[in-house]
Amino acid sequence: MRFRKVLVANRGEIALRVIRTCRELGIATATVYSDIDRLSPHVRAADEAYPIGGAAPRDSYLHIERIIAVAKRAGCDAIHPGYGFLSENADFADAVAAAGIAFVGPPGTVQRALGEKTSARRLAAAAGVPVAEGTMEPLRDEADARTVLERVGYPVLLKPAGGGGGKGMRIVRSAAELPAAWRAATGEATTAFGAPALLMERLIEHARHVEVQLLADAHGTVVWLGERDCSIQRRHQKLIEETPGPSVDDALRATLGAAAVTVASAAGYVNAGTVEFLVAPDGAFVFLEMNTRLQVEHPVTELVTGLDLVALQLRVAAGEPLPFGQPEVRRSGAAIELRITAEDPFAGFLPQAGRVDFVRDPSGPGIRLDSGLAVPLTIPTEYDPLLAKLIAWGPDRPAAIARARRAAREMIVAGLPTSLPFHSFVLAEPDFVAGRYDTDYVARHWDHPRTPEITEGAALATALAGLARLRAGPRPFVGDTTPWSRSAREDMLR
Amino acid sequence: MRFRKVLVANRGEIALRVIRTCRELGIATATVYSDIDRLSPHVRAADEAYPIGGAAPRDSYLHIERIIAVAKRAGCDAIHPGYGFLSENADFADAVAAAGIAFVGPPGTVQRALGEKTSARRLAAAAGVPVAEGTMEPLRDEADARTVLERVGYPVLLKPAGGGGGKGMRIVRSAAELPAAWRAATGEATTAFGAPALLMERLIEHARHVEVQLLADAHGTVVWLGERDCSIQRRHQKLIEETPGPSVDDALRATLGAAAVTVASAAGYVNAGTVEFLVAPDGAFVFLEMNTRLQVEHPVTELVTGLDLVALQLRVAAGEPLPFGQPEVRRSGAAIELRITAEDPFAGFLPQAGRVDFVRDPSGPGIRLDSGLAVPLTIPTEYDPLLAKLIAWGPDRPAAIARARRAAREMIVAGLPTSLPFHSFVLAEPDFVAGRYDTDYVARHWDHPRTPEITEGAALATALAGLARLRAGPRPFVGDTTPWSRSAREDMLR
Amino acid sequence: MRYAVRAGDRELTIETTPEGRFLVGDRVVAADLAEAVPGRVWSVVVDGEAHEVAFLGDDRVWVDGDEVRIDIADERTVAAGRAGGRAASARQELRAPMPGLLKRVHVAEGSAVHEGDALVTLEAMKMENELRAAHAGTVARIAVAEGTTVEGGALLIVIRSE
Amino acid sequence: MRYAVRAGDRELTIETTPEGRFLVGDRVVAADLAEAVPGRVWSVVVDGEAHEVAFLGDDRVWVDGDEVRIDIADERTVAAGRAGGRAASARQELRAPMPGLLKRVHVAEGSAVHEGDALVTLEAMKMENELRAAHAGTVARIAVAEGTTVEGGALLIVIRSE
Repeated sequence: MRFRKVLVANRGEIALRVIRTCRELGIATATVYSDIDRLSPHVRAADEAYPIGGAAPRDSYLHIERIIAVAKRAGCDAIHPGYGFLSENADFADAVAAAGIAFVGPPGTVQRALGEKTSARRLAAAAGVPVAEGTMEPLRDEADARTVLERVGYPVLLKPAGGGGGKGMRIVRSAAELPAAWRAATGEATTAFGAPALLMERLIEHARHVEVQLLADAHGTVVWLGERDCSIQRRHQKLIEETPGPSVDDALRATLGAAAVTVASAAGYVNAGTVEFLVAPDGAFVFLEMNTRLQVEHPVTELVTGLDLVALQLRVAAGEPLPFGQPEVRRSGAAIELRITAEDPFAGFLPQAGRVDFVRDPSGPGIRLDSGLAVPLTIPTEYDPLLAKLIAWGPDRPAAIARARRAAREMIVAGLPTSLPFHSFVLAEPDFVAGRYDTDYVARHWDHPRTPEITEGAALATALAGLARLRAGPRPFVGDTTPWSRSAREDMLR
Repeated sequence: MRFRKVLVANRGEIALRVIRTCRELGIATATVYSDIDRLSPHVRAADEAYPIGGAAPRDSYLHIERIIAVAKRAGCDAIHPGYGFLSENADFADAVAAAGIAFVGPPGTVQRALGEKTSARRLAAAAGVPVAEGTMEPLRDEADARTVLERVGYPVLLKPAGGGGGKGMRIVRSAAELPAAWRAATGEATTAFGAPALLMERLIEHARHVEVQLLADAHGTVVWLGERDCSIQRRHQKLIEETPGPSVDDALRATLGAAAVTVASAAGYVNAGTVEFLVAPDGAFVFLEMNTRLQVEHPVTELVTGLDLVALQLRVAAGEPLPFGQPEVRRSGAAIELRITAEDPFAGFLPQAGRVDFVRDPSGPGIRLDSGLAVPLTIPTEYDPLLAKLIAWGPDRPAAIARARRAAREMIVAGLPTSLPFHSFVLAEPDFVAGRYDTDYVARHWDHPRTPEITEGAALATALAGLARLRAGPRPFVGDTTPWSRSAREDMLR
Repeated sequence: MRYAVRAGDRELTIETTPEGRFLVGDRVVAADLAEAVPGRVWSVVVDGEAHEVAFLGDDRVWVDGDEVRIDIADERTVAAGRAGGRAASARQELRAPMPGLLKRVHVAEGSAVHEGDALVTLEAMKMENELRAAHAGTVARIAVAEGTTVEGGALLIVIRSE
Repeated sequence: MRYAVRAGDRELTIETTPEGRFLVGDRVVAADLAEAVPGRVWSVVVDGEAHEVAFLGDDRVWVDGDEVRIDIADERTVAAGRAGGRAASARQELRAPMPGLLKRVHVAEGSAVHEGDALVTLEAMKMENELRAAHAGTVARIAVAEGTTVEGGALLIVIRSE
């Protein structure tokens, strides 16, 4: 069986990513868009595009009934949810299946077992995979949290039980911090996952976030494709990911890979998924959660394995077996991904809205760009601030870093602040270059003034260009008035 | 030894290619530019840039003394010539060495032995590598040509003896064609290489152009990195190249690799080089010529081997040994390169000059773009019409083709005709897709009207957009008048 | 206003209504047109079918990855076309597509040419380029002599088709 | 005209001459400025040193891969700056960087704040964002109440620095 038409129920770079693979496979694509996304690149890229409602996600990209109605109307035989939005919504997976459409991801039952985070912890623990000390059921209330705290000891992490991805987490280092943390985490959990439930875990200090990419087919084959170190985070959300993990040796890699397969097998997992671990400085590790979807950072794994994870997702969703087993998985070289976000790194990574009015894409040897940008493009406040992913491959880690840094410094995005200056900084910062970093890295290293040191020559050039711009006065950008359009208009529009 | 600063004595995409690797290696770059190239991307990308004269190549990019003077003034310890221009000029290599600067390429003596094409034929033949029947010395005159013709038999190829790369070649199929061919070839040989000398070779019909990439260090190590099939040509110049060659099996690959190493060793070759062969339909092959420089199409080899050929060129030029031997060379998957040129494929690939005023770069999984484009950019008539190279990698040939086709159809270049429609055609054409092609491919398959078949929907959309554009009337492109610039100007410029 | 549009190998008659709708032939089309890049790129959605259209040059258009020619004429031009349109197209001008040296002229004034016949050889960009006749006809005029250096756009040869 | 320019962490005094040359401090600089992308990107070559400068926003500039702030003042502004410049900067306005919900106000009118103190929490893009004081001062005014939905650019808090 092979799909004829896939509904890509997402937007931005990931919608384009999925559309590209479909096109290469000869599969038609349909997509959906909210009222403010009519001019978004995914609408132009797909073969078909359907409006599904207002700007707010609940009115459009989270609206299960409308999305399924579009899939039926357009005659799609599969729905790819991308990441975020409905990608980890078990009810959506169930509804898609009930409509007789293939869901590109694990079934609702599996998503439910892994999506509720205490349920996932119970599952991992039962399978013999270590989990952090803490609650194995959602906390009942703040008093319950206080009781658990006394047992587990400080510091702890208060986390939404209803969903993952680093959203809504709060560290509690003393009893006095609990009320504010409880309030904030409950609020964000409700906003992000529609459920206030929280769990508590002992915080592992100076840990690295290391995750294992998996693929599982419906015929019982589960393979792991290597790990990614995603410790460079702000607000518990990733900014830079790389593979291999600089602190992961072959023994730890094999152990994590086996643990990830154990979790997936215990859950009856199908399709692409990621098992996240925290690794302590001494190499001890605990299961964190399993993401039941494609990850933002999947391209680094694609670059070192040569695989197309979206193509394999589609194959698995169509019921086909994986075309290879664990022994056939090869990894070569190193890859690193930079998430170029609409955030101001000089202002606490505050998300930015605005209009992108000039972009220069980086390219050349070893560079892949998965971009959701176009010029011009209005970046709204309603969705994820991710604009593009710059991914570099090299034969080894230093080469991958050198390429990523070269490319990051080539890239220009004008119109609103982006994370690019942060990336340029990290890629030259000695601790990162030496592979010495953990999830505290951003807090410890990024206290960067808005005035990085530039050479005297660069400052002079900047000043002279500034004066030249001032003197030149306003004038149109690259013109659209070709002789043809002008004369044709004169001829026809009188 | 390691270079501190490299002079990149070229322009366009290859200058950017070399600058990128230098930047990744921490090597400073200087470059040169002609009067009409002040706004070319390589001037902006390099750390230093120096004007060297008029638009005509002989006044700038071919002006040996000026280029060496710049290298000295800027304190460069090496010169990378790119391809074209002075890259195969033995006098230049000698002059660079005499100035105490490292030349990134083989020494003048080697270039001289291989650059004169009958000398290269004698060298290959003496080393036991088959060459096409024909002249082993330059032809004296048209009468001499007629004598040789009678011995060799029709059809033959009349070629400049002074240089390669497919320039100035003429096929002669009968005695009557000789005078016109002689006149044209002599003229073009003089224009392209400054020397009218010609040689004659028996034409091998339905041959494929297959070449082998080599690397040789100054310590006697020569390795070959695989072959490229470059048979898709117009005017004997390449438009599409791929590796592995679809008609090359392991046995032929090993034979060609060994033959290439034999030629290079016999010539005492050092640095990156390419040995070109013609392969007849029966698998018999003859030596064609050796290119003593980096090739335009080197990225396909980089994508399947994971090597950076420019980095290795610099290493070899600095006197270091190659960091690997033949057994360590690994090739994985397939790669294909499309040369996006400023030529009109609907008008016999006539070179185009004009102003590029809009570009959309392709990207995503498996895509590398080596582009010399910027927006806006005036494409002059004085230089090579190559604008950019779109290179795709895939785990196998069908995957590489699918990606190349997807990306070629994403790419938009406005302002002048380009070869893109040709590439879209070839990548879907059954003979090419099946790997059934030779150097006659373009003549046999490309007779393409300006009106490709599009769907009714696409035609309607085109018509409606055309009407909308007409109605909208002229207006500025994405504005440069930010509130800041406006108010600042008002404040300051009164 | 009514327009005759040729897009690629298809011809369409399109009437625009004051309410901004389109009558294509005798079918009313509800098209959603959005200008993505001012004056350059349009996104066109008709009944869910999404198309992207970019203008590349005078009459060259990129649509969903294909390059086609577009030609738009309004009803007045269409009406006039029966008489004037034909006459205009009967005269074919060959102009230099770029600056270069006119190496050779292959035809003489008064000689008959077929479609595809080589007319002149122009040396430019270090190559000899043969410029050919787009339609059959008779050489009415040779505007430039062999050996002359010409500017881009310079008139080289005039051919009359009837 | 004379200008005081701050580019990144450097300050330059630049005088432009009628012949189009630049006096930087007391050094005459022969700079070759070329506008690569109109109004947006400049190529600047000084004594062979090549720089690329792109304007990203109101006062943000990209130069050779680094992002810095630029501030240009002419001699009149510089002269006036001793008196008026200071006074203006003594008043600090916190505005909403994007539309969102003002979840919490952490300060009261009249309270003293230090540089970096959290002033309000704005919920936007599904995240709670703490907006902080850029300089020390006293809260002069709280313009919006907790629980209010605000537009991007809305005035939230005024702080007086002296």
